[in-house]
Amino acid sequence: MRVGVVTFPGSLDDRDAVRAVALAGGEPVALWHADADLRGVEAVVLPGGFSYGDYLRCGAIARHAPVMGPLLKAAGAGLPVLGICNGFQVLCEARLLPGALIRNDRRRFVCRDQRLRVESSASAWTSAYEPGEEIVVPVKNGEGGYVADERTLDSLEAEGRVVLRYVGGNPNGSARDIAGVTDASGRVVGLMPHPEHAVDPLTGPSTDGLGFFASLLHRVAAA
Amino acid sequence: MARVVVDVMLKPEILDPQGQAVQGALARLGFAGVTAVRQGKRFELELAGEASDQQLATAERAAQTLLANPVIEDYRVRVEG
Amino acid sequence: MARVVVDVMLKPEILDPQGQAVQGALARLGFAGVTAVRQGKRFELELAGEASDQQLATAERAAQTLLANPVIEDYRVRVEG
Amino acid sequence: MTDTVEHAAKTPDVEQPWAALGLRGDEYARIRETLGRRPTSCELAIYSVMWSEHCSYKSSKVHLRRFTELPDETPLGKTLAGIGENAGVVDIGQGYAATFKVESHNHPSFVEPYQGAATGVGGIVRDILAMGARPVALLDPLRFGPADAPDTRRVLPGVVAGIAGYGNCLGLPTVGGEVVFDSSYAGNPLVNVLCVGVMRHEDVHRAHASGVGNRVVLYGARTGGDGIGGVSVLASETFGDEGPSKRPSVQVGDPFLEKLLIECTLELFGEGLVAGIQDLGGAGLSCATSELASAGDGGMHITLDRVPLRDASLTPEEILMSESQERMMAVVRPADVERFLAVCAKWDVPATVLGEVTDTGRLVVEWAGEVVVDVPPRTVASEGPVYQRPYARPQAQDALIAAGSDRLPRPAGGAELRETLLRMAAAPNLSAKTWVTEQYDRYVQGSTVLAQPEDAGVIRVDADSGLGVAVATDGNARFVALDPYAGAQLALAEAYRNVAVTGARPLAVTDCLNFGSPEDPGVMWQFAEAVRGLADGCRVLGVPVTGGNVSFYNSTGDTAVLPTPVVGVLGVLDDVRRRTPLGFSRAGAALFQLGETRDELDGSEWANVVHGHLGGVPPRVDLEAERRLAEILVAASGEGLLDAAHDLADGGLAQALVESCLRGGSGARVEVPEGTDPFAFLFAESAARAVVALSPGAEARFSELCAEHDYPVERIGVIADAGPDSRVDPELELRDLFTIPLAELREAHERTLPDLFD
Ligand SMILES: Nc1ncnc2c1ncn2[C@@H]1O[C@H](COP(=O)(O)OP(=O)(O)O)[C@@H](O)[C@H]1O
Ligand SMILES: [Mg+2]
Repeated sequence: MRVGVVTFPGSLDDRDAVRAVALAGGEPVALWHADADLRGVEAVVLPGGFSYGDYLRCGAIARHAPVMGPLLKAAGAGLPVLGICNGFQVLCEARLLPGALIRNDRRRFVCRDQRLRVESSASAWTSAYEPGEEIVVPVKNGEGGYVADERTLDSLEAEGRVVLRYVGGNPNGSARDIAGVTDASGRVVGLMPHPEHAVDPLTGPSTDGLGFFASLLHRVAAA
Repeated sequence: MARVVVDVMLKPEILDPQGQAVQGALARLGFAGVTAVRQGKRFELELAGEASDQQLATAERAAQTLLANPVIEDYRVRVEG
Repeated sequence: MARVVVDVMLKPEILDPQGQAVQGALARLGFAGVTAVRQGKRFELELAGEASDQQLATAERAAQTLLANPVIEDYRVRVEG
Repeated sequence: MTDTVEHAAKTPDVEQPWAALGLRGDEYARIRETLGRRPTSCELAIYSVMWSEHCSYKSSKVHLRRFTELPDETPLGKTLAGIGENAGVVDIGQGYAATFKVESHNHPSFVEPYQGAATGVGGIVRDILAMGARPVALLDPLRFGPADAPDTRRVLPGVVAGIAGYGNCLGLPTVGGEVVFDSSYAGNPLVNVLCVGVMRHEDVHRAHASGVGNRVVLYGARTGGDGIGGVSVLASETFGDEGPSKRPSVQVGDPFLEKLLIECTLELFGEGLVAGIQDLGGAGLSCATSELASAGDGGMHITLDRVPLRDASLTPEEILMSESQERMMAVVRPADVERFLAVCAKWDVPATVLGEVTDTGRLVVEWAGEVVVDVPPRTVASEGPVYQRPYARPQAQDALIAAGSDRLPRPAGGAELRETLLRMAAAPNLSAKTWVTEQYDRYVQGSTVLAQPEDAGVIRVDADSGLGVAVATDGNARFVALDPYAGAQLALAEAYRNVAVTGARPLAVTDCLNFGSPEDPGVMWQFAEAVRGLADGCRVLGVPVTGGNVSFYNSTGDTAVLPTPVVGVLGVLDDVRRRTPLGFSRAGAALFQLGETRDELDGSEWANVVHGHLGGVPPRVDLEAERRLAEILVAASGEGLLDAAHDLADGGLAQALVESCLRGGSGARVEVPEGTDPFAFLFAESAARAVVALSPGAEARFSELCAEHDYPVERIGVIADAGPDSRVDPELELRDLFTIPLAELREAHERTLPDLFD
C-alpha cells in the first residue's frame, strides 16, 4: 500500500513517519508541500515538526500549502489521513477535524513518555488496538492543548470519536484528556502523541506506536 | 501607507490556560486586584496606500483566512488611530 | 470592574520572525498590498473595582514585571473604552 | 561621506575612534604600519572586531598551542580535521566521520536569557553544518547562580526555553548536558552548547576560498543591525548628525530559517555545488570574508551594496560587522551558480552573489562604486596580535588548599547517613534535572538510543550496522578552583568515563574554557594550568583535542566565576544495540564497584551541600587507571556482560545508586565492604570508579576481565526488586545501616527543581 508522507518546510518527523510506514509493511511515498497532486497514494501521513516555524498558530500556514488542495479533496472522498502533532494541528486548521490545539497550560514544551488509552478501534488508524488498551508513546509539544466548545466535545464523546486519551497525567491541559480524535467517517485521525517514535525498542520507549500504521494496512488487507 | 491592527482573542467559551497561568503568576507576585486575564495576539499590518474601506476589507479577509482561527478565536480589525 | 488592555510588541529594531512568516504567508495567499507585518501579544486584564489611576498603575507594573520583556519589547497600557 | 581607501591615503591625520572600538594604541599603530596608511573606517571596523579577544584568541593562543602539539590521532587513526577548522572531524569507522564542538553564549544569555541561549544554539549548529555534516544532536552544559536566587528564576527558565525553542524547532535532539548551581555564576551564567554532526568521509568540507574566479555567495537571513554595539561609534562619527536608526541591543534568532538553511545546505553539498563554505558567526562578514580568503588563494573582491538588508539605514561599517544570525557564505564555481541559486530558491532561502575569489592577496570591498577596504586578509584573520599575559599563582591558593574538609563533622550511624543521603539527593546540583530536560525533544530524528539522565547521549548513525556515537560533557569547577591542573584533568576523566560507561570507545575531545578576566594574573594562571592539565591528560589517554572555545571576562564586578573548563568527549559504538544503560532493572543482578575509594571529600558535593565548604585538594587523578577502566567497560559491553553501568562522580556512590535505582525502578541491597568507612564508601568522590550490574552468568568472565586489566573490583550487593509491578515496594537498602523506599527517594530527588521553578 502506498502511503504518502508530506514534508512541509519545517517538518521534522517526516523521516520517522516514513520509517514507521515501512516497518508496518507499507510503501512510503515522499510528498512535497509544493506538489500539486498526491502521486496516487492510498493514504497520507502529515508528520510532526514546526511547519513554517509554527510562528502564527501551529499548522495555520501549512494548511494553505499547495499540496493541501488535493489532500482536502481526496480526504472528502474517503482517503485515510493521519495527522501527528503538527499534522493534527494542520488538520484542525483545515477543518477536517473539529477543535484546535493551543499553547500548553504550563506554557512550556514537554517531551515525555506518555501513557495513553486507545478509546476506539473503529477508526482507520486504530483498528489494530483493543478498545481500552493502554500504550506508552512519546508526546512532545509546546502547543498540544486540545480545545473545542463544550457541545463539540460532548458530541465527539457521544459519537465515539475520541480515539486516544492521556492517562496518568495530562501533559498539556487538553480538554477531557483528549489525545486524539477522528472525523465522522473514521478515516481522518489526528493525534498529539508520536507513534512514529515508538516503533523500535532501541530508539523509543516501546513499539506500541506501530499499531497505528499497521491498522491501515490490516484494514485494507481485510477489505 | 495605512496601519491596520488586528486583535485576535480566544472566544469567551474557550478555556484560556495561558491567561490563567498569567493570572496565577500575577497573584503570586502580589497583584491581588487582577481577577481575570486573557491572552491573545495583536497584529500590525502596513498596507500600501491610504487607509480606505477597501484596505479594511483586505485586512478583514486576511484576518479571516489566516490571522485568526474562527473555530476558537474572535478578531477585530481597526485602523490605528 | 475595569478592563485594562496591555499591548506588547517587539521593539521596532528587533527581528520579528513571526511577523515575517505571516507576511510571507499573506503574500502567497495573494494579499499583495500588505507590505509589513508585526506580531505581538494582547492581554486583557479584569481588575476589581472601578478604573482608577491606581488600577492603571497596577497594570503598568504587571506589564513591566511579567507581561513584557523590556529588553526586547515595548508595551502600552490603556483602559478599554 | 564614505571613507574610501583613496580618501584615507590623502587624509593621514584624521582622528579615528580606535580606543572606543576596543583597540590598543600599539594595535592601531600596527594596522597603520600594515597598510602603509591610516585604515578607512570600514577597515578599522574589520580589524577591531577581528582582533577582539573573542575572535583572535590573543590572550589564549600561546597556551592553546599545547592542544595543537598533541598527536592528531584518535584511537581509530588520523583526525580528518582538527583545531583551526570550524569544528574537528574524526573517523568513526565504516566510512563515517563525526564532527563536534562546544561553544559559549554566556554574556548574551544574561542580558536576554531566551534569545541569548537560542542564538547560541544557532551559532554552534552552523559551525557543524559548515564542515559538511548533518547536525544530529545537542548537549547543553549550563551553570547558574544559586538555585533559590531571584535572578536565577529569571535566567534559568529563559535559557532552557531558549535552547528548547531553537533546538526543538531545528529538529535536533538534546541528549545530554549539565545543570550546575554556584553563587559565583550569579550575574554571569554559563551557557555552553555542544553540537554533534555526522557525514561520510568524502563529504568533509573546509573553509577556504580557492579557485580564482569562483563566486562568493551570501545566503540565509537578511543582514540587520544585530550585535554591532561598538561600531555605532564609528558609524555616528562617519555620518555626522544624521546618525543611523536605533540598533538592537539583543539578537533574535529565527530557528525556522536556520532549519531551512540546514536542509538547503545539505542539498547543496549533496549536489556538489559547494567549493568552500563558512558560517557567519561572531564578526559576521568581516570574519567570513577574511578567513575564507586567507585560507584559500589569498584574495577576494566583494561588492557590499549587494548584501540584502533588513534595515536600509545600515552603514557599510555596520554591514561588515553585523552579527545577524542564520547566514552562511559559500564559494561556488561559476558554472554551478545558477543551480546553487535554484536550490536556495527551492528552500526559500535568499541568496546573493557578492563577488569572487582573486589571487591578488588582497581582500577588496567596494561600496557605492568605491573601494572602502583593501587589506591583506591574513593580517586580519590569522596574523593578529598575540599576548603573553602575565600569570601568577594567587597568594590565596595556599590557604585554600590548607583548609581541607577533614575537620568538618561527618554523619555517623545509619540514621544520620540516611538523612544525609536524602538531603544530598534533593540538593539542586544532584537533584533530578527533568524539569529542564523534559523541555527538550529527545526523540526527533529517530536515532536517539540514550539521552539524559544517562551518562552520555548515544545516537545511532547507521541503522543497518548499528554504528553510533556517544557524547558527554563534564566539568567540576570546584575541583578546578582547588587545583586547575588536576581539576581540568578530572573534568576530562569524567567525560571520558561517562562515554565509556555506555560501552563507547572514547575518541576525541572538545572543550569550552570559561574563565574570568585574562588581565588578572591569577585567572590567567588558572587558565594556563587548566590548559596544561587538559593537554597532558589527553596525551595519556591518547585522544586529541579537535576544537573548542575560550570565553574570558566571566565575572560579576571584580569576582570571577569559578574556573570552568567544560570538557566534551566523543566516542564510538560499533553497534548501539550493545550500549549499556544506567538504570537498575533486573532483580538478582549482582552489583560490582570498579576502582578504589579513598577518603576524598575535599571539594565534594557533600562538603558543598552540608557545610557550604570549599577547600583542600581534589581527588587523586590517575588517567592510566581511567584508560584501563574504559577498556574494561567497553569490552564488557561488547561481550554483553553488563545489564547496567553508572560512573561515580558528584555525590559519590550514594548518588549513583539513587540515580540507577530510580531510573530502572528497582531497589538494591548494598553492603559496605569489610573494613571500609561507610561514610567514605557512600560519599567520597574518588575518580576512576563505576558501578555495574552484571548480566546473568557474566560474573566469572567479568572478574577475569578486571584481572586482565589489573583493576580493583568488589562485589557490593544485588539488585533487589524489579519494576513497579513487583509485590514488594522497591527499596534502597544499606545493610545494617538504613533502608529508604524508592517512593521516598523519588520524592526527595525529583521535587527540587519543580518546587523552585514552577
Ligand atoms: N542542561 C542539560 N541538558 C540536557 N541534559 C542534562 C542537562 N543537565 C543534566 N543533564 C543530564 O542529566 C544527567 C545527569 O547530569 P549530571 O549529574 O551532570 O551527569 P554526570 O554526573 O553523569 O555528568 C546526565 O544525563 C546529563 O546529560
Ligand atoms: Mg555521569
